[in-house]
Amino acid sequence: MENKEILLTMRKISKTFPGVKALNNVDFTLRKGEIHALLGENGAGKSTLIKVLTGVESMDGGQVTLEGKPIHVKSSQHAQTLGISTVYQEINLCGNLSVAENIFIGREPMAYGMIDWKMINKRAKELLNNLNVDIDVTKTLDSYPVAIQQMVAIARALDISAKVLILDEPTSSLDAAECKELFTVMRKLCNEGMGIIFVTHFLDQVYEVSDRITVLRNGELVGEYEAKSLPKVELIGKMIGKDYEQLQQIESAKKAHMENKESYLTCKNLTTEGNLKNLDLEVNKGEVLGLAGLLGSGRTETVRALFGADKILGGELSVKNTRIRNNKPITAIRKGMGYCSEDRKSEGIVGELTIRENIILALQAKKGMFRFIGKKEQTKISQQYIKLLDIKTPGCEQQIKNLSGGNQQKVLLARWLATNPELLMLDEPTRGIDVGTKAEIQKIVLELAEKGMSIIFISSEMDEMLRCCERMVVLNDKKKLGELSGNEKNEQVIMEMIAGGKSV
Amino acid sequence: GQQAQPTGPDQSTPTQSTPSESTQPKKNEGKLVVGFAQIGQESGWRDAETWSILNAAEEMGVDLKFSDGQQKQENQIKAIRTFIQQGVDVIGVAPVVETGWETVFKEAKEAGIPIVLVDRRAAVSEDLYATFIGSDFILEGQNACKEMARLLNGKGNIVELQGTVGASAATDRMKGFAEELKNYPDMKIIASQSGDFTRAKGKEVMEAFLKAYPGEIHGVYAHNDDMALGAIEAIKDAGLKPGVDIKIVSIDGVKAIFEAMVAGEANVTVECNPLLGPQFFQVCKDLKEGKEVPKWVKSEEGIYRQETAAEDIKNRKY
Amino acid sequence: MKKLTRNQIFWPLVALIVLLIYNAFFAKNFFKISVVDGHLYGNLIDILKNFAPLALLSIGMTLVIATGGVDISVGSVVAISGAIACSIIDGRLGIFNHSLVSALVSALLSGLACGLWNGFLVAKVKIQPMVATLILLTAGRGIAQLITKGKIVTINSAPMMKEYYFIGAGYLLGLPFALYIVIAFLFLVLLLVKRTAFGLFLQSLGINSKSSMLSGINVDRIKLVVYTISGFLASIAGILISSNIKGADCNNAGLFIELDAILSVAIGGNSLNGGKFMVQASIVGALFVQCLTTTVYALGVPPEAISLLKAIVIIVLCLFQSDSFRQRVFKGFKRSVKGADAA
Amino acid sequence: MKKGILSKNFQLFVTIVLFLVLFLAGSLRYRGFFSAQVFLNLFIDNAYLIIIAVGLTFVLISGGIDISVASVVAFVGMLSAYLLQNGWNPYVVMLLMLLIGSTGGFLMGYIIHYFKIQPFIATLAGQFLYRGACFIISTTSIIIDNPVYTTIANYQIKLAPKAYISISVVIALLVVIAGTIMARFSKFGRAVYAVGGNEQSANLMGLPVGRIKVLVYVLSGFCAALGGIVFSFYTLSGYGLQNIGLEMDAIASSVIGGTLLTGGVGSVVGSMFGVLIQGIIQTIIIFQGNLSSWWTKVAVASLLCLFIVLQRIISANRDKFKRKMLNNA
Ligand SMILES: Nc1ncnc2c1ncn2[C@@H]1O[C@H](COP(=O)(O)OP(=O)(O)OP(=O)(O)O)[C@@H](O)[C@H]1O
Ligand SMILES: Nc1ncnc2c1ncn2[C@@H]1O[C@H](COP(=O)(O)OP(=O)(O)OP(=O)(O)O)[C@@H](O)[C@H]1O
Ligand SMILES: [Mg+2]
Ligand SMILES: [Mg+2]
Repeated sequence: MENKEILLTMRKISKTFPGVKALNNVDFTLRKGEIHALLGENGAGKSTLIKVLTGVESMDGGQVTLEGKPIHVKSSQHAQTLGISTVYQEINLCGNLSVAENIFIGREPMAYGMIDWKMINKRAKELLNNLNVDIDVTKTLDSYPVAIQQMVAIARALDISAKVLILDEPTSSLDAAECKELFTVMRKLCNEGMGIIFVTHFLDQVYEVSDRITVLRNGELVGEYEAKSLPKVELIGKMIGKDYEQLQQIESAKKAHMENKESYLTCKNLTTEGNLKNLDLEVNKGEVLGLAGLLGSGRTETVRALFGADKILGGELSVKNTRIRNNKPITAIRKGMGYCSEDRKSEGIVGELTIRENIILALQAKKGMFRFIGKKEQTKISQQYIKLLDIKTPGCEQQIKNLSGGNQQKVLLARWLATNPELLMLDEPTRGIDVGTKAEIQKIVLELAEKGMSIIFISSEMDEMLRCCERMVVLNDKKKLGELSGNEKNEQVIMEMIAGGKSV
Repeated sequence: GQQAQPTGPDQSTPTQSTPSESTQPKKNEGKLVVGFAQIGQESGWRDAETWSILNAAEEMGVDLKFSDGQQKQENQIKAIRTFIQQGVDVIGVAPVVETGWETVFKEAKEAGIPIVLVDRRAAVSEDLYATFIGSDFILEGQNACKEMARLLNGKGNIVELQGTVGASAATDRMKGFAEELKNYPDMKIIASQSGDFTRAKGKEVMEAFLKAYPGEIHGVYAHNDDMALGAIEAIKDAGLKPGVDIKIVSIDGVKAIFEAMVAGEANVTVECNPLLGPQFFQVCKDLKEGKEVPKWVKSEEGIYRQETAAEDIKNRKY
Repeated sequence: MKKLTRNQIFWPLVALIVLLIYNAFFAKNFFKISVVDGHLYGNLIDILKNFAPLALLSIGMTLVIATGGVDISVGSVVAISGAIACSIIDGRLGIFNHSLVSALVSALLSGLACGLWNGFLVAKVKIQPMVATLILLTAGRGIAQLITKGKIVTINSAPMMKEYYFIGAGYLLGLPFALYIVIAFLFLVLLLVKRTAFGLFLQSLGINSKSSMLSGINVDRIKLVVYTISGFLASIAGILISSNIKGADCNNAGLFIELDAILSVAIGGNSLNGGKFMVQASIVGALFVQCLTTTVYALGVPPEAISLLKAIVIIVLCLFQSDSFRQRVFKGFKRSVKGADAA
Repeated sequence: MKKGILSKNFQLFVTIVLFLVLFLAGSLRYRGFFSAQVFLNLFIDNAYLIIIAVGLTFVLISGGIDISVASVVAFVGMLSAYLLQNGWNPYVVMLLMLLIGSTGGFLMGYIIHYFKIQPFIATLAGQFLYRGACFIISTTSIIIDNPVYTTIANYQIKLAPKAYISISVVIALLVVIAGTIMARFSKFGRAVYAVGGNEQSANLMGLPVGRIKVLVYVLSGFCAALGGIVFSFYTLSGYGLQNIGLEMDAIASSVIGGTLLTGGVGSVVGSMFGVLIQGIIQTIIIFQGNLSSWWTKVAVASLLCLFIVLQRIISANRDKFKRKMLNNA
């Protein structure tokens, strides 16, 4: 493995944003035919390194060579012509175009001087089929959920015949099966001699596919390692800079409560705009309820309906035994609910507003326009959550769009925690969050439940679900298959349940 | 020399092309059908003209198809095309601009419908329209200048409030005044600015003039009464007496300026008669009956002064 | 220093000051202020008086634009409100004859109604703002003419004329009364924006309306309110304009003033795509626009060259406000200085 | 497959149906309305507007706006009239006009993209600039009597004994066809949609965003100039006050035809129908024949409002509508 040819080097790369030293003399080396994991905590500088490499951000200092020749990448377009193909962390596609077009735009096959649509649609379908995604590629991209969009972005990057492929957290909203497909393709491309940079917070995946690991911390290089020779615990240590024990604590925290079963929310026979069919659901006070299911099974739609973001077409919904009609987000919030959406870019952050404003937004809406929270109070609240969730930022007056992906996610969590809800619905709350913080968040979730808050938890990571949830509702094809609680819930059972449900 | 157009050879076809429409009105011989393409409703003067036409149509029992062009030539052209489709007997137009009527007038001619120009001229060859009814903007400007000279005894500084830049009324009224001004070597225009024919702008511009030329202005020449009315307010705000300290001459003759003259705040208005309705329909009738009509039917105009304003205002209809 | 130049209001103020300095040199008597009839009198005072309607409109326009919309109907609302007020003062409407109070109240109500209508189309029917307000832009002038039967209403001889004239052209403590109205509304709107969460919600929904809705902001209602405010302020502008000329000119009152209002907002450094905004900066923008107009008159620029001049001023001004332009130019400048040094 | 086409172009479908409804309503109400020539006059009288709207549609799809087009038309008319009067070759004049329009568009696009000047403001400046330039040439209108121009202007292409179109209509239709092909089947066209959908993403996907944004304004300037030439066929003159407010007509047409002003959505054919709808509203009002100035305004606005609201309601209930269609089928 050592004698693999060097494909790309980055030497002494530095980048400073106002108030933040995002990269400080970072070195990085990529070889031909390897999968190289780039790891680090949220805000460590991974995405910045990638953006510098692909010319999205200019670097303050350093050198890049590709196949031995020094290069100065001016724009992402330039990067593409140099043979660097990238999937950025936030999905960067055009929602108004069709799926097929998103894959091929800029490199459309032509026939008789005109775009060959038949060809595009056919090939797009094939490409997605390779990743085991079977959808109508002529529909617009924004009619699909984040996970599909992510697959489309990957399909696009894979099809660009490149020397270097960069994947910045491509798996953050994919589930196990899809990851598997992706990894197969990645390995195949490696064997053809491509070099792949792979960013993720799922350490299991790191060990599953990558040959080498580079770890960043606080914008500085920690080191480059052979994946085989670096045990997981040690890796985590290198990433967070201290020893790692939180995971154990969670297990113990969870055992504590189980008994009191006062119902907080019930819905019967719910049918929604989002195609949910006849759903019965009960959420008790102080419990963590998990929604399990595959992509498109209707988990997101369930919580959206409870929160009033989707119209309810039939059935009834009651909170604390009072029926709710004409549910709207603000009604739900006033009733004590909170909903942290899975799509943080388009349904979460308000980019140009500051962290402070983003955090207090829902709380302010809950209080109403005229009970204005003074600026001092706002700062206090946001400081508190920046500390609690360890949000990495020079200050709370920073625009949220300048934060790293994981830190944005934390701000959104803070937004809902600040409203102090009775029922908190978390749709993929740990998406793009590093291991350390993930454990921290899980802990917070359990502590809140302890204090009597009900929580609906959705995550593509079965592990996390099993660790946090007392009870699980399994969904498939927009229908409820059943419920599991206590010891009966484990991954095996759930998968079987879904498989069984499908055949029925 | 525009006879040899491609449409020339098949001149007869378009005439035949609307047989049902154009013969139908002719069946009920008695009723005259007239299409009138008005410019719009940009001023009190125009309103009076519209009113006069609508009124006269009713009195004379004419079937009038009226279209308001909203100040746009395109709209007027569309209206004329539509009138042709509807097969009216005569089409009247108050052209918003002089040029650009060649094509559509030709179409009307081919359809055998005579065109009557009202109050503004169009730059087309004489065979394309039957007659022009109206006045002469240049003459108005000249008259205004003569009046100003009378008021200032041929000596003094004048500021000019122009109409909308590019509007033919503004251009010609400016031209007429300037031409006549040559005869009075001691009078000169010290400042000239567009007030867009509106009171608000007239006032704003006059305010600025009063500050730029304190005590130097002896007369105001406004291209329409509305701007003069605005200027009067500005002069009052400056602590001066309009009509006395600064003489005011304007054009149009709307009622409000008569009121100002009665109050002694304005001096002269040169009238441009908008009440063309009766004259217009008389011409239309004559045309339908195949009578000869002169190429220019002049409208009656007058000059009204402060001294007689109190009497004149009683007869004002608009 | 850097902090200062980053402040949104910095560049508009610089532009205004540059224009005034220019006038100090080239426009005769521009800064001369005297006392006439017990009030201050001079070009600067005129600017403060004449900018009032535009300032009010630009306040409303700023809020509307912050939500990512635009209101191009304000000019027509100006015409409607002026038509109603003057018709009542003149006593030709048949109701509330000659009553100043009912004239003002009816005019303001008409503005509210127009604003509500726009807001309804945008927020409830979900028509795109520019087209939704285009409907009232077209219809509004028609409605105004309908009220006055197409005539220009002149209230020179109406009983309450003096009082009505005072609103738009009178003086209080030596300064134009209209200026006080602008200050009052600026204060009120700032209060609303800074002392309630309205400003926050407005920006939030202008930047990302989906997120805002999911955070519990009643997006539709805020849009409705914003268009209503804009309509209301337009009706006040209508009163000021008609009062200043003692009459209602439905065809010309506020014609194309929406462009000036949008221009003021942009000169104030606000993004026309919505989001962050600063009402004070728009006011400075409006002041600049009016100052430019008065300058043009004072300098005696030939009328046919005014558009050209305006275009050039706008381009130069916007270029200097643009960060990337300054960077490029100054970089080039620095480079050339360096080159000169080397040589 | 057919269903797919219907659902993708649903808004366009609704627009066309509503257009036909308007035409039918006019035909039932007014004598002489239902004739081929009335229909063809819609094209003859609006050819220039169709051309302008096509160019503008690209700008709007890219997420920008161009409010200078009306002034370009006036300026082109003015300058060509002036040059023709001075004995210039008409074809040279036409080429020059197209060049000027495109260059103006290029300059506006350049400062919009590279100096981050807001499109509305940059093109507002352009509007003032062109308009001002008209009056520098002349404050009065100038007649065009060049034989080439008059020949083109008066030439009638007979479709049937009772129906003809002008050369301008042919030009307009060619522009619509070219525009449609460009929007649907060219890399540039698709990139415009991408930029309008999400500029940042388009950039990250490696599209030359800057070039596209500039080109869009060049295209709009070109179309406006071409529209200006066609308009000078229409009026055979140049006049500085011509077409004030035309940009709003063009924008409204485009929006009626389904363009989103926020960018990313729209079609050239839709914009053409948008123009025709405004044209037919105008025709109905002229046929009505007794509307005063103010009722004209109110009527135009009401018809427009009615139309847009209907279109909105039908499109918003599109799912219900589709379900019904499916049930019926
Ligand atoms: N445009 C910007 N302006 C200011 N600061 C920025 C900007 N972009 C990134 N940063 C800062 O740079 C640091 C590194 O961010 P980066 O996005 O590279 O982190 P990351 O390692 O990708 O984290 P994550 O795992 O959360 O995606 C963060 O502290 C972030 O706040
Ligand atoms: N694999 C898929 N193939 C086709 N359509 C899908 C697929 N996955 C999701 N969708 C579409 O996405 C829409 C939203 O699904 P939803 O977000 O409710 O799923 P979910 O259970 O929350 O899953 P996840 O959040 O993991 O995507 C569904 O209406 C469905 O049409
Ligand atoms: Mg990142
Ligand atoms: Mg989901």
